[in-house]
Amino acid sequence: MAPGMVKTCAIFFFTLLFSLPLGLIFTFLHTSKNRVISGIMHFIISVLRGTPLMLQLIAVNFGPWYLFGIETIREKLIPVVIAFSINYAAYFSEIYRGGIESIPVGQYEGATVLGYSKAQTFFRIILPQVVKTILPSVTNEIITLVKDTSLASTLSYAEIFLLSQQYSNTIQQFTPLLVAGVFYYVFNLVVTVVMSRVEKKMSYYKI
Amino acid sequence: MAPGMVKTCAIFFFTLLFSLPLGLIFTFLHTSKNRVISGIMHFIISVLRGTPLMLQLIAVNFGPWYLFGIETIREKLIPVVIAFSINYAAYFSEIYRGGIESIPVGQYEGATVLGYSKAQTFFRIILPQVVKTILPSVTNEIITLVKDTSLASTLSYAEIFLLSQQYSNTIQQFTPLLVAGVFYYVFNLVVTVVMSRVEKKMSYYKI
Amino acid sequence: MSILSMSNIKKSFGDNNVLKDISLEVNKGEVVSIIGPSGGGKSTLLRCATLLETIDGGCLKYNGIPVTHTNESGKIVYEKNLNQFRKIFGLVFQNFNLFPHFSVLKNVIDAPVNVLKKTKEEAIEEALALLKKMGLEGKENMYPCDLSGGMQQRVSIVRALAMNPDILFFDEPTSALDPELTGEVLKVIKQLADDKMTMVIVTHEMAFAKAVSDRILFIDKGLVVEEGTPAELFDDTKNDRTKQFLMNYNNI
Amino acid sequence: MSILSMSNIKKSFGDNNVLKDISLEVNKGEVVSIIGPSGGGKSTLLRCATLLETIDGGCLKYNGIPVTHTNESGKIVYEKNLNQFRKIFGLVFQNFNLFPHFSVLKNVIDAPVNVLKKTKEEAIEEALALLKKMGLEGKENMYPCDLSGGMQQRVSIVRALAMNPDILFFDEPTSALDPELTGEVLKVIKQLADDKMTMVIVTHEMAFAKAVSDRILFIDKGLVVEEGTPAELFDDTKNDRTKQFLMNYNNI
Amino acid sequence: GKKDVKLKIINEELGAEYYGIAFRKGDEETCKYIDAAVQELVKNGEYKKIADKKDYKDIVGNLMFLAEDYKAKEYDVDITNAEKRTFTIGIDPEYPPFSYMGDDGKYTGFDIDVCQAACDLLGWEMKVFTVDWDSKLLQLDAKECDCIWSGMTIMDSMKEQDYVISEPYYYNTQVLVVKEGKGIKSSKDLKDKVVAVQKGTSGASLLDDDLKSLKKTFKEVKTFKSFLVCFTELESGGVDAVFVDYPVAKSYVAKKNK
Ligand SMILES: Nc1ncnc2c1ncn2[C@@H]1O[C@H](COP(=O)(O)OP(=O)(O)OP(=O)(O)O)[C@@H](O)[C@H]1O
Ligand SMILES: Nc1ncnc2c1ncn2[C@@H]1O[C@H](COP(=O)(O)OP(=O)(O)OP(=O)(O)O)[C@@H](O)[C@H]1O
Ligand SMILES: [Mg+2]
Ligand SMILES: [Mg+2]
Repeated sequence: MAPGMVKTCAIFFFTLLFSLPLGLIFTFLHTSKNRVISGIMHFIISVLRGTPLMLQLIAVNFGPWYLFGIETIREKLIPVVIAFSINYAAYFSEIYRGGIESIPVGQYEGATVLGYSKAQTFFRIILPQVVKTILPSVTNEIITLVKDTSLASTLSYAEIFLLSQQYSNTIQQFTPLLVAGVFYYVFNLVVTVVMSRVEKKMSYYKI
Repeated sequence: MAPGMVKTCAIFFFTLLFSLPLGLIFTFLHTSKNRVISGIMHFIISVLRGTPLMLQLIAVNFGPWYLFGIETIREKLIPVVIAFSINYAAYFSEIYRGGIESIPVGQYEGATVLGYSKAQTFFRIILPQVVKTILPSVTNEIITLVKDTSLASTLSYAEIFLLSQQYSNTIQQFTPLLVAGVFYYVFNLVVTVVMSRVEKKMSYYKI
Repeated sequence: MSILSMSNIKKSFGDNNVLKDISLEVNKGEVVSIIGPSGGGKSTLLRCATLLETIDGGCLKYNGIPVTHTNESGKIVYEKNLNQFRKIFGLVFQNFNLFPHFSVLKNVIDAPVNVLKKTKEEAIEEALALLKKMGLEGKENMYPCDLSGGMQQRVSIVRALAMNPDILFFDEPTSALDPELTGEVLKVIKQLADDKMTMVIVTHEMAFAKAVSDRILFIDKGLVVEEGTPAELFDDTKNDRTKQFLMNYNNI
Repeated sequence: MSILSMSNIKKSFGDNNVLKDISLEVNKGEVVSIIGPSGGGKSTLLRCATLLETIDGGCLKYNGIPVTHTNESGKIVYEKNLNQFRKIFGLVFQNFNLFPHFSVLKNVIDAPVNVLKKTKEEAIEEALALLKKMGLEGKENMYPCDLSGGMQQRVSIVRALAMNPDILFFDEPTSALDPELTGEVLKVIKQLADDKMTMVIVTHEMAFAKAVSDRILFIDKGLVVEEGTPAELFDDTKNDRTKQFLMNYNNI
Repeated sequence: GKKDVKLKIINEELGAEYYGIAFRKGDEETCKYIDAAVQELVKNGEYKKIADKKDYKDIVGNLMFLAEDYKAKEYDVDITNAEKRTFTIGIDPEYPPFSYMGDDGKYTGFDIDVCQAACDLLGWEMKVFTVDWDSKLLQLDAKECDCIWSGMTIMDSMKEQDYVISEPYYYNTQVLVVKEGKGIKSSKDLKDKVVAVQKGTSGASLLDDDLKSLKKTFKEVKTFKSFLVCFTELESGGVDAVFVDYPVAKSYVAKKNK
């Protein structure tokens, strides 16, 4: 089942890699002053958050074919990572938005009075504080992501859940699924430990 | 696909019905002064939160058979609701715990000095305030629950996702899945509206 | 007989000996103020008196009845039924600790009804009278969040009074208030003093302490540094630490 | 020529006319205090002066240069480049608004380096000198959360001073502080006054306002009710509203 | 474009096999009753009536040629005197014409019709239970249903594991479905190509077993949960061929190429 683990990890890392920055772009669009842009983004985010990821996986996989007759991609890691990244970006963008809104207006005012530009204010003063405040929520999402990787089995992407299910049907025993369960649990323990290290690293100051 | 919608709603309502109070029991056990009890509860909660619900569904369904040779139940609503309720109780219990911890110690002290008993303090003073503070988190979980009902398809429980998948085989088109997507989205809109009504109802006071 | 008697009270948090040896007697109708620098142990003393903290040494009595006794091995043991003592005193907190989900009236009557088992009618009648006296007429159905800090504090005083205590403790009742709102709360406490309510008040309002108290304790580093009537303490300060502290207040 | 000149300033929030018609000139080296009841518009006035709020009427000038002008249709138009004016003034907030993720030193030097484009060395040198002067020597590497309120407020004063402003605004710089910590901040402001720093101070500390100001404005309901030297205002109060307000402070 | 895609079946009679009904280990009794009841249906012509239903016949043609074998058998049970019970038939609802979801949303199909008729004879109450095809035998073990009767291929492994298997009632082969115009004429042309199978089907296990050497020539075998996904992958270019039961292939290709 080792190749399954590797493939699960691949979903995990690529999804984080793409969804974290994509989420920030979503946030910018969502909080844009242009009503049309922010309205569309609001709808997209609500659909992404309001429908099962399983469905979104199928939609990303077959959507291009149904809508435009574009051939589907054979390497299923690609549609899997696309669907996951878009879905998770929606969640992250809501976390970012909450984080940004939680920064007291005094921080903006303090920076404005000192003559900081808008970009300087955002990247020097606001964002570093946002990162700290949203860490616990981000950790929660990452843990959910670890578990959600099992949904990639829908597209026959041979991650650990699919492999262990097939294997347990072959040997007519539960053990492979149990192994998969332990794998997810340990993976999440690692995530928790790493993230609490990061949180500790950021705890040199309090807000 | 109407019977599928009814069955999805059944999972939804029964899960809420059982997991909300069960979560409170989990919280009590988890915050118990008895180290053994709280340790065990801590582990159980971390496993429930750390492994995919799909796996837990399979475990609840086949576990009794594998471990004790007990016949599995044919009415799949039962194992589905059991697995969902236990899983969601773990999430709710963490929300409750956070909510209880967020109540300022002054509220306990205020009640103690006035001579309230422990039970009176919890049920008259603390719990009503906890309910208010945790509402947004509970709403989030409920939205996740709506989407998670699709996982019941793992046990061939004919909820809307499975039915629409089966029906798309009959008509050899993916349209039923789209209908399912709209169903989930609308369901979640309803949840959001209802919960924001409830929140508004509780907003007669601020903490 | 004194209502409150604390003798040789000791209290540590870990290695931090917050109260080293403090004794305090309060007689019926007396108003005692406690002043002193931050971290000196004033709040801790009040919390020990109101059974929110357990003492490590000494003896605590209400109306002559011991709340604690020292067992053979020198440990402090509390009485079983502490609620009988909680009926004797009331405490007004620095940040009010009103119950935000209850209306003003419910805040005041909830304990009398549920703890003292008064009838609701009786409790309401008494509550309305007290609220009126404290200038809160017509606010019964408002919620704490809709009141100014000064009003909230007055409600919390009414809440304590509604339990009909023999003695009332205040822990910096005005320090969470806007300066202009401070006056209204102090006026209410003064009124209680005029009514001969027995009170122990921790405060940073020197002028107020001077005006209202029968006796003032200056506490620093867990000890009573100086004690006396307002005149003795303010105008004839003996201790250097006290002098320095009072100067800090006067030179602004 | 006056550093700050505000003439006939008007400002509303919706239907709420917070500033009705306020004029204020501040000359070099002058210390002006603004007192008045809560909600009177003191903070709003300061926020208009520091460009945190836009005015609805009147004219704002720094060093004689207009920041706003009124266009043909009677609307207020602000200059394009507002940052040139932001270099002229500094603002010390009620709750400090230090940047929590920066050390004390970084809080002070970040704007000089990134806004004024000073070299880091120069900025550090000046910062250390200022920190020393304000009694914050050795605290450079601490984070705001590890400092007492009084120290935080002094750091925020240093942060403002490091931008080398011609005029410094304070909005109730001590009202978020514990009473005993108030003194240290007031001492620092006094020291700045002695150094002939031009300052506008909104405060509730009457004794302090009296001691430090060249001129005091009493503002209520968006208007200057009374204005004068401390002696004129405190000892020879003319207006009834002012009298009533000052009484509230004196009778505690 | 999407519309131009035409599919074709390559029938090399790979893995000739029989359909049968699987019962729980040791449950010979039930098997006998069902076999005897089916025999009676064949004899009285009921079976043929069902087999001749247009919906079924159009897809698979002759459903009768193994049915005649039933007539010769002897069963020592009295079907007119069976004990009353409920009989739960386990089906895969995505397997037309044997078992599938009808346009009215009800489960239907040849197997279900025959089962209903048999139960009527026996005086049993029939219930339909949908299994996860991948873990159907587990579910049978765990008594979630009393049989798997859903176009199920009889495999040697089932007999080895002591599942009770009925008389075979249908002869079947696995076929390959490919896109027209891609130059694939036989299984040999699938060298280094990607082939899809449905999870838990006999096609999937054949590739791991008798057809191992053929599988080795493929680039990859992908398993999907449903046939629809397999075929959609084929049409949209995700895979080059689908390895599937003949009736399924026939029904899908017929609809598609219409
Ligand atoms: N629950 C606690 N755990 C540990 N230390 C405590 C606790 N409560 C108080 N202390 C410590 O006890 C000492 C005295 O605190 P206390 O609150 O009694 O002082 P205070 O005189 O009321 O000061 P202030 O004027 O700031 O309210 C302080 O050093 C404080 O840190
Ligand atoms: N951003 C805003 N939006 C709407 N109303 C505001 C805003 N800021 C202030 N106000 C209103 O303007 C009025 C004056 O407020 P301001 O804060 O200037 O008073 P102040 O004199 O500083 O009072 P305080 O002593 O309490 O600080 C108040 O009625 C307040 O509610
Ligand atoms: Mg205290
Ligand atoms: Mg203000």
